[in-house]
Amino acid sequence: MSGFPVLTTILLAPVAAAVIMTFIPREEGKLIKCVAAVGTFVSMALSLYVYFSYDTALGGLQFAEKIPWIKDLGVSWFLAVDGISLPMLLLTNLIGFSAVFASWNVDNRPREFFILLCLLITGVMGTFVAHDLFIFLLFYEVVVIPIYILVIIWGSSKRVSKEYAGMKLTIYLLIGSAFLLVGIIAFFVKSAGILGGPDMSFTALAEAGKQLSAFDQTWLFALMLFGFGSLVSMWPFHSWSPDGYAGAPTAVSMIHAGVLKKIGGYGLVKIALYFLPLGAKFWAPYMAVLGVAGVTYAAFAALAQKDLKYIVGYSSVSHMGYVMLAIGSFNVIGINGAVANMFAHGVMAALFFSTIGFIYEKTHTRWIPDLGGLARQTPRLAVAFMLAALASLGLPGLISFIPEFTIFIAAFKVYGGLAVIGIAGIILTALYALRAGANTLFGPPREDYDHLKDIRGPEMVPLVVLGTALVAGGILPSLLFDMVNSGAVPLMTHVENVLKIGGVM
Amino acid sequence: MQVDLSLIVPEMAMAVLGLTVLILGLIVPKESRHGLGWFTALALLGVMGLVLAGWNNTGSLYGDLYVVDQFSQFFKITFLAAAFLVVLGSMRFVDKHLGGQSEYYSTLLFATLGMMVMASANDFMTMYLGLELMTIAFIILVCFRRTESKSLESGMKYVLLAGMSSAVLLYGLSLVYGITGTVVINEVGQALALRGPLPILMLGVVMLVAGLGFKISAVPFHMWSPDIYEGAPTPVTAFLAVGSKAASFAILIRIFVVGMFGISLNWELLLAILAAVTIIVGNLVAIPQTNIKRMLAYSSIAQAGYILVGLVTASQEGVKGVLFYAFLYVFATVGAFTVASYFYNVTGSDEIRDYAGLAQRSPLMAAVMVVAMLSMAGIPPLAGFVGKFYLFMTIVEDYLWLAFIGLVMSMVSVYYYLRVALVMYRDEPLDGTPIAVSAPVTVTLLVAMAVTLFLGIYPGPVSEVVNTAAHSFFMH
Amino acid sequence: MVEFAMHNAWLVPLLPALSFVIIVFLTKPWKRLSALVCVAGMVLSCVIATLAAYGVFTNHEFTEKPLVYAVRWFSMAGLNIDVGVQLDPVSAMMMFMVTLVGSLIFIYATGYMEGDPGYSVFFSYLSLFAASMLLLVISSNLLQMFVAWELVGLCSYLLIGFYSHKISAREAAKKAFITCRVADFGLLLGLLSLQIVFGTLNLTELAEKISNFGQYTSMGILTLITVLVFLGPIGKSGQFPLHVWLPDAMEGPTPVSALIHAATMVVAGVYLVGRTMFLFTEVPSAMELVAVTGGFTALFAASIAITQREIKRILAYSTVSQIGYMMLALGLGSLTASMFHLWTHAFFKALMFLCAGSVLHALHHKADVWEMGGLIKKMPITGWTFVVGGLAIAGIPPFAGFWSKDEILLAAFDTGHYVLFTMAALTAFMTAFYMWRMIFLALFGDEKPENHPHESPWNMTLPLIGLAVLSAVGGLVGTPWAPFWQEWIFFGHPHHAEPNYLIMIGSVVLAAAGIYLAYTLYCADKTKARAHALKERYKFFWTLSYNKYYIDEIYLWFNHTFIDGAARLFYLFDIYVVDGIIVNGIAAITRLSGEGLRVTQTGRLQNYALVFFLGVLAVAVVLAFTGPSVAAGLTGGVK
Amino acid sequence: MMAFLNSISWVAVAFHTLAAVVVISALLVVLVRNIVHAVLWLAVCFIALAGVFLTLDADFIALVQILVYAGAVCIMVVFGIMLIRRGNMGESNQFNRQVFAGGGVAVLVTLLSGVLSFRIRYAGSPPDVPENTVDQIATLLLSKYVIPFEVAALLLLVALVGAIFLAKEVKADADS
Amino acid sequence: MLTLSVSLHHYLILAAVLFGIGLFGVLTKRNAVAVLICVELMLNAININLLAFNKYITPGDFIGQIFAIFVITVAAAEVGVGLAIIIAIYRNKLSVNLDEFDWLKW
Repeated sequence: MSGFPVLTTILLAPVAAAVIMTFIPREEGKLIKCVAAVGTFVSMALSLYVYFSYDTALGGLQFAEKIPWIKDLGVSWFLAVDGISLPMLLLTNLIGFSAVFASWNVDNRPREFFILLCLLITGVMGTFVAHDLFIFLLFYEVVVIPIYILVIIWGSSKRVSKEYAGMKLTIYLLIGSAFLLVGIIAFFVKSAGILGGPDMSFTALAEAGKQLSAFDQTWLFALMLFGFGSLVSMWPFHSWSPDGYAGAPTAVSMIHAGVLKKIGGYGLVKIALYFLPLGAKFWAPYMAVLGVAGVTYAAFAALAQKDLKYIVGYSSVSHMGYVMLAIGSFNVIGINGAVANMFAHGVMAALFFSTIGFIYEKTHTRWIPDLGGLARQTPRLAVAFMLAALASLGLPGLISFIPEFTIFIAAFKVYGGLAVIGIAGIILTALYALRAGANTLFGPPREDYDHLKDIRGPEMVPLVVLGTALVAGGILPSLLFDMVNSGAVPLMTHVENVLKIGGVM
Repeated sequence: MQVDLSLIVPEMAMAVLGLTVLILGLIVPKESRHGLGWFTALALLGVMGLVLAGWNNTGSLYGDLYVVDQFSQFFKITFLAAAFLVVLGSMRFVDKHLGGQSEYYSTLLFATLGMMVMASANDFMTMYLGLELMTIAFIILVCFRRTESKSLESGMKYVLLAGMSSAVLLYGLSLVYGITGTVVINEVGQALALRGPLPILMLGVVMLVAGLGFKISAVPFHMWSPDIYEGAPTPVTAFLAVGSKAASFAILIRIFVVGMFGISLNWELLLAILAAVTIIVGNLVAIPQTNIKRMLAYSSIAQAGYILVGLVTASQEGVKGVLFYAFLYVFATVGAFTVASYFYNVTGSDEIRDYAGLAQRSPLMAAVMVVAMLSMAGIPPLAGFVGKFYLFMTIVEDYLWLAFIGLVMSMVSVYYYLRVALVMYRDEPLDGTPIAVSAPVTVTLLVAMAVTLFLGIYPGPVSEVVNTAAHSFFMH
Repeated sequence: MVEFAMHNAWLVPLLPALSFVIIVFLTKPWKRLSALVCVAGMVLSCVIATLAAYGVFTNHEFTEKPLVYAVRWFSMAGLNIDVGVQLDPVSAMMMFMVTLVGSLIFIYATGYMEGDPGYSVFFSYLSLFAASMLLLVISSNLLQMFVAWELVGLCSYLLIGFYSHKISAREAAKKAFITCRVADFGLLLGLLSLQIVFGTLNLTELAEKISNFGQYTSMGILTLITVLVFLGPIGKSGQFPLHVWLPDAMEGPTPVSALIHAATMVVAGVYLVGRTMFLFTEVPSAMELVAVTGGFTALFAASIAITQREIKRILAYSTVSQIGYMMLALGLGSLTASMFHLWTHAFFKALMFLCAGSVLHALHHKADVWEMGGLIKKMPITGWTFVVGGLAIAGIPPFAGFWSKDEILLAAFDTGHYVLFTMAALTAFMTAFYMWRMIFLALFGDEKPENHPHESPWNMTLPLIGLAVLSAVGGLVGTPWAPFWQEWIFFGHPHHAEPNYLIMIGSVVLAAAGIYLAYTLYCADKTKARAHALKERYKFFWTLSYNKYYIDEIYLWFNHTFIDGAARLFYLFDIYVVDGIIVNGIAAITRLSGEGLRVTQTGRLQNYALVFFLGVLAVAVVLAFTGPSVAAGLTGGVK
Repeated sequence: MMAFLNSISWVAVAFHTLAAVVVISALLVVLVRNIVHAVLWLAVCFIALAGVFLTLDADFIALVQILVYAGAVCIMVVFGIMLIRRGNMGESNQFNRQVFAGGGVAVLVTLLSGVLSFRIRYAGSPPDVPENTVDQIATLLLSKYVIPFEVAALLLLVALVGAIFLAKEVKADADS
Repeated sequence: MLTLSVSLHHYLILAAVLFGIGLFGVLTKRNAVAVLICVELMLNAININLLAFNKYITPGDFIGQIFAIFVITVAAAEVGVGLAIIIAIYRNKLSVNLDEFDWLKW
């Protein structure tokens, strides 16, 4: 299959599905859903193929495709995957495919919904396979608008209206990205000077980054940190996240919490850290502090919530705190942990949101005091919920434990006491995850919900796909870590080399 | 003096065309005058073909008074494209609301001719006359709905304020002429490089900035534009926002980047501040607007601020950014205004709240509106993003703060753009009947959207053309 | 055969795991089949475990050099974690005990759970638990152990909350999990530190490295690490002050209480400390801590047990107390005694729980011992096996408990810990008293007319008999005169304590005294008047004991006040400060400044002209101050 | 020398007189309350300006000034005013509310440009202006400046067409 | 009479003053026609400038003069269009008072 542009195919499959959908009459809801499912399935199958045929021993960029694109900006259509981007790509596809099925019951303007969803998935995938900064940026922001429209039409208003939530999410992230963009443009201009010509490929930019002065690296990294940090909902730039998820329809919450947020973490590792090691070194302790603050703060805030989506919303802020802590610990174990934890959290959060979506769909409430005893009436839903909750609290045997453990190792080694505060978050996490689970699923069943139908048929797909990933990743962490490590080691080797040189200019 | 008139064939063609349309109006019976729109549109395409055919036929006339280089050719193509789209998109509107087709189309053609002259003019007089041809034509177009008092009010505001600003501009030109003893821009540049920034010259610069700032509606010289944009017939607004602004940028670039290059250190920061203020005010005031045209007017103020960013460094990259942005700005703006004008045709309203459910009544119109607006906001993968990238690339080293202001405000602008999207996509229409979009408008909308997307996704070819144009400008 | 079992001990946890998978995905709709799969898996794994244990016991070298089979679980630059099987006498014993007791309890459960709607689910949980527990037992790596440790916690959670429609069960399950989580936090920190300091979590490698820890770290750090590691066992094994979850855990079905909260899971803490003895023995202060914690918990829990009324609660506190014994033994450095008591305790405590279950089954879950009475007549098998258990736990020779308890008392005495010895002895007395108080109240005396007890079916009584036999003879493997046990399970080198007849007799006397006291108060005295009188006289102590020293209430108060309070505080801060003031504030400022600027657009063209010329003046001023030489020029500097 | 001085003083006298007329009549244009009077003063101002142009050796421009401004423009304005029938012309040229602000700004702009104009340096007194300016201007307009000239022509055409279009009565059926 | 000399500066200042008066009128007159004629005053001020520069800076060249002709042309055209608009608006609203034309605002 060498020479076949498999990554482009992965990207285009959902787009193709979207194009086909535009020609389907809007009444054909079932057909539209099937087309969306097929499109995302093709992507998922191909990305699984790529994942398992990637040579981890060899490492580096594989499946590369490069076509010159914009000459005067040095842009090329450069897609490639390495050990860091591949898990993210796979994650996107797992969640994207599941999201289609989690939205199986969308009957309000399904055509528009699934077209936007497919575009959204493509956008997210694009950021992970792009190996060119410009192409990355193209995809980076392209996702925001579909999300906005998805939220305002198919979202739900609770504590805040969906319009508010959607707007806040969009503007917040865009303003974050504005700072990022300034950083990236400034960096690009400097790099063009260093390289003697514009080149947007990651590899070239990393080479250029080597020669930037420590001062430049520091402020450029700060900009990127703010941009990517607000996407990854780094404390205190997180406040879009709970409201945003609460307002969004299930599929969007899944994709947003599951993968979109990860673009922030991915960008921090693959762009900010990779290009600007000295800057990263300077900011690492601050990242760690913010990470720990996020973990604790958001965990406490989650504890005070009664709306299921808010719990998961704050919980995802909290979990992303670990990612920040991991990146802040600035060593190869930390990077491994950060990437793996993003994958783990993605699967878990997506499953969580899909479950909550089903609960909401069936009971028309997400307010915990109004729920209870669902385990009796909808056992399969309960299993999904518990799986997600347990993964959230880092239960060993499920996917998130080992990444968290890895992060703890990395952070504890570097930061000691500070890390302990962060690690203590696992207690709080257990507290709110179990409270949510127990109060929703257990206790005396309510008569109003006796008629509820358990999830079945297509609704089972998210549980099966994501649940399998949760368990498989938990039992065989090497599936994930071999991959991640093959990407993290070269990255950190590069970083350490740069630190040794210490910035030439 | 050898005069190669082949250089100005497009301009001559435009003049002839304008007169032809005027005469045709007298011949053609009233019932079939709507055909004039088609005629004009096709003729514009023809002229565009002439410009393209003469792409490499460059040179200057009358001792540098009139320069035909790729820079001006590019601008001419931009104007012609804008005019083409506006004509195509406004035929129904003209027939229904304006009447006087031949006057309308010929005036529009003369306005375009004025812009073309501005793009090539290399001395103050030609420049001024081009500018005034365009302005007078626009004044007439703005109050073309002579029964509509809003249209007339805007026309009156425009004529008085434009006259006043022309006076200021002229005052500035006269001072520059007085100091340098020449009105040819190259020579002005040479003279100024020798003489440096005299105080009186700086007064001239102030007046030039004010006079041209008026045309591009840079804050604080922008006050006229929202009112005029709102009051004018919508297709005219589109052309005004696009053509007038782009043409004024053409002379702004010539005057400042060529003429005032020697004293660039004295005005760079001024332009940077102006750009920043323009971006901020335009975007902030757009937020509370409820009328779509007025909102677009404020947004186009902000857009002028962005284009101004490219001038700050007086560099080839900056000019390139301006050219690119001006080009893409045409399509986004014309797209948005065409939707607005067609919507007005159907519903008689310009209020944003009446756009409720447009996505269901006409997905194409809603999509074009969103794409156009997001392009203006600079959201990838739309053209505006690439344009902003080019622009801010030039200033990020020296004017980092401006990059911050520009990009942050562009994200703020998404707020009001998305409010329109919200109304169009979320709300249920009060009147659910689908809107059938007429063929010429469909073409306009599709072209606008396609170019906006294409420039965003694959800007390579256009950026190379723009590069050549900017290069030719600096070779000169 | 034995060879095969020894080299393939990984099958032991795998078989129940397979059962779990099969039940969940295939046989769930068929109750009997599910139960069969579960029991079969367990029995098979018991067979393998028995063979493997036999293999280990017949081969001395495994004490010094455990048999380890490990594979790489995951690895990255600087962090490699293995999973594997480590067979040595301790794990072999444990494996054997767990599978044996497990098999019996599983069989019991087939009867006990009859008619429950979640029958299949229950057995799937049981299988999962067995798998996790066995994984814990055979772990060759501390991280693997931690994984299993948490998984058994999960199963415990699921099984405690099995009657999920009951709010009490739901809360108890949650409490169990959270309490253990707090403790596991410490354990996790300990493991992290070990990994960071020593670069490995493999038990054998750690043992080697810690024996000369000076190369890696200081005594202070090591002490800290040890204490952190010990936090885990405190939680999991219900030691003071984290014992609170264990009595509540009795909300689960009785087989669960027997298996998880008596015989196996709760002793995982003891087992963990036993596995990491190499660490603890390096840190004397930590050893003291372990011993004191154990001794105190033993006495403390016993003091609560004497006033409780619910049958399973009494047993639960007894469990806490007995585990305290085991901890005490570990703290005294006697792995032998600790493991011995673990072994005997598993049988008699499982037995007693199952008996209690049988009673409850018969009485339709009426749990208060004061409302029972004379059951032994209607339920002879249950009754008499219960009595065997009672004798065993009280420490009456030759029943199992006597030997192991004696070993512990001996260890305390021999090492000179007289205070702890006294506490242990006192505990022994109290244990005998409250156990027999329960037995007398429930089994003897007059029958209550409202009760209609009946003997349980064979699949419940059979395991009772089996366990009774084990409780009776299980201790004979380690008598002072035939110290097989002491030869096999030890830390460092085998410890041959000389039989101390004084202690032996003393403990028997204490036990007998306890039983006698219970007899006089609760059996001989039909009216129970003296018991009531005693209670009235020591009302204060009785209340304290009956209310478990109010520790639950203190925790509850703490939780409500501080944790939930902080949660509320953080949330309000988030809404009103981060979101309200900052985010929405900035948004509002933006909007308002838009509104403000908008008003300047008055619609009067001459206002616009005015602004235009003000702009001209402003530009002039800006230009005057920004151009490099204009300011000078304006003041006349330039020509 | 004397003649030279005389000639200078003649120009100077003429200039100062005309300048005074220009300024005063311009002020009156702004200040008088009747718009018709204002237009008349405007005509005076334009004529005086033509005189000023003559002192600048621009005889052709002076002529154009009189023809176009004093003649055409002023009459056009008067016609315009007549078309806009008003009962009381006496109050037809009032100030609005921003008279002080406007005055301040106008004074500041005047001061700014006036003061800065003083700074301009130029080489001595001007040489004689060539005779027969009309010929030369005509030649230049039709050769070197033919493009602006043509553009100006088109501009006038557009203005004419537009003015007619705008000013003519709207037929009842032109708008729906 | 020796004090009565004349130089470029005199013309420039006359232009500035005339410009200022015109500006004052533009800013403060209520009648649209008055504003229009004040704009004409401003344009005339520029013509003084142009012709003065023509005489003193580029004598023998006709740049300033030609420029002035163009300015006059444009100004005339502007007046024509402006008056047409004023007439049209008067027809609609029966007023030429600028203060009354503020439907378009905010």
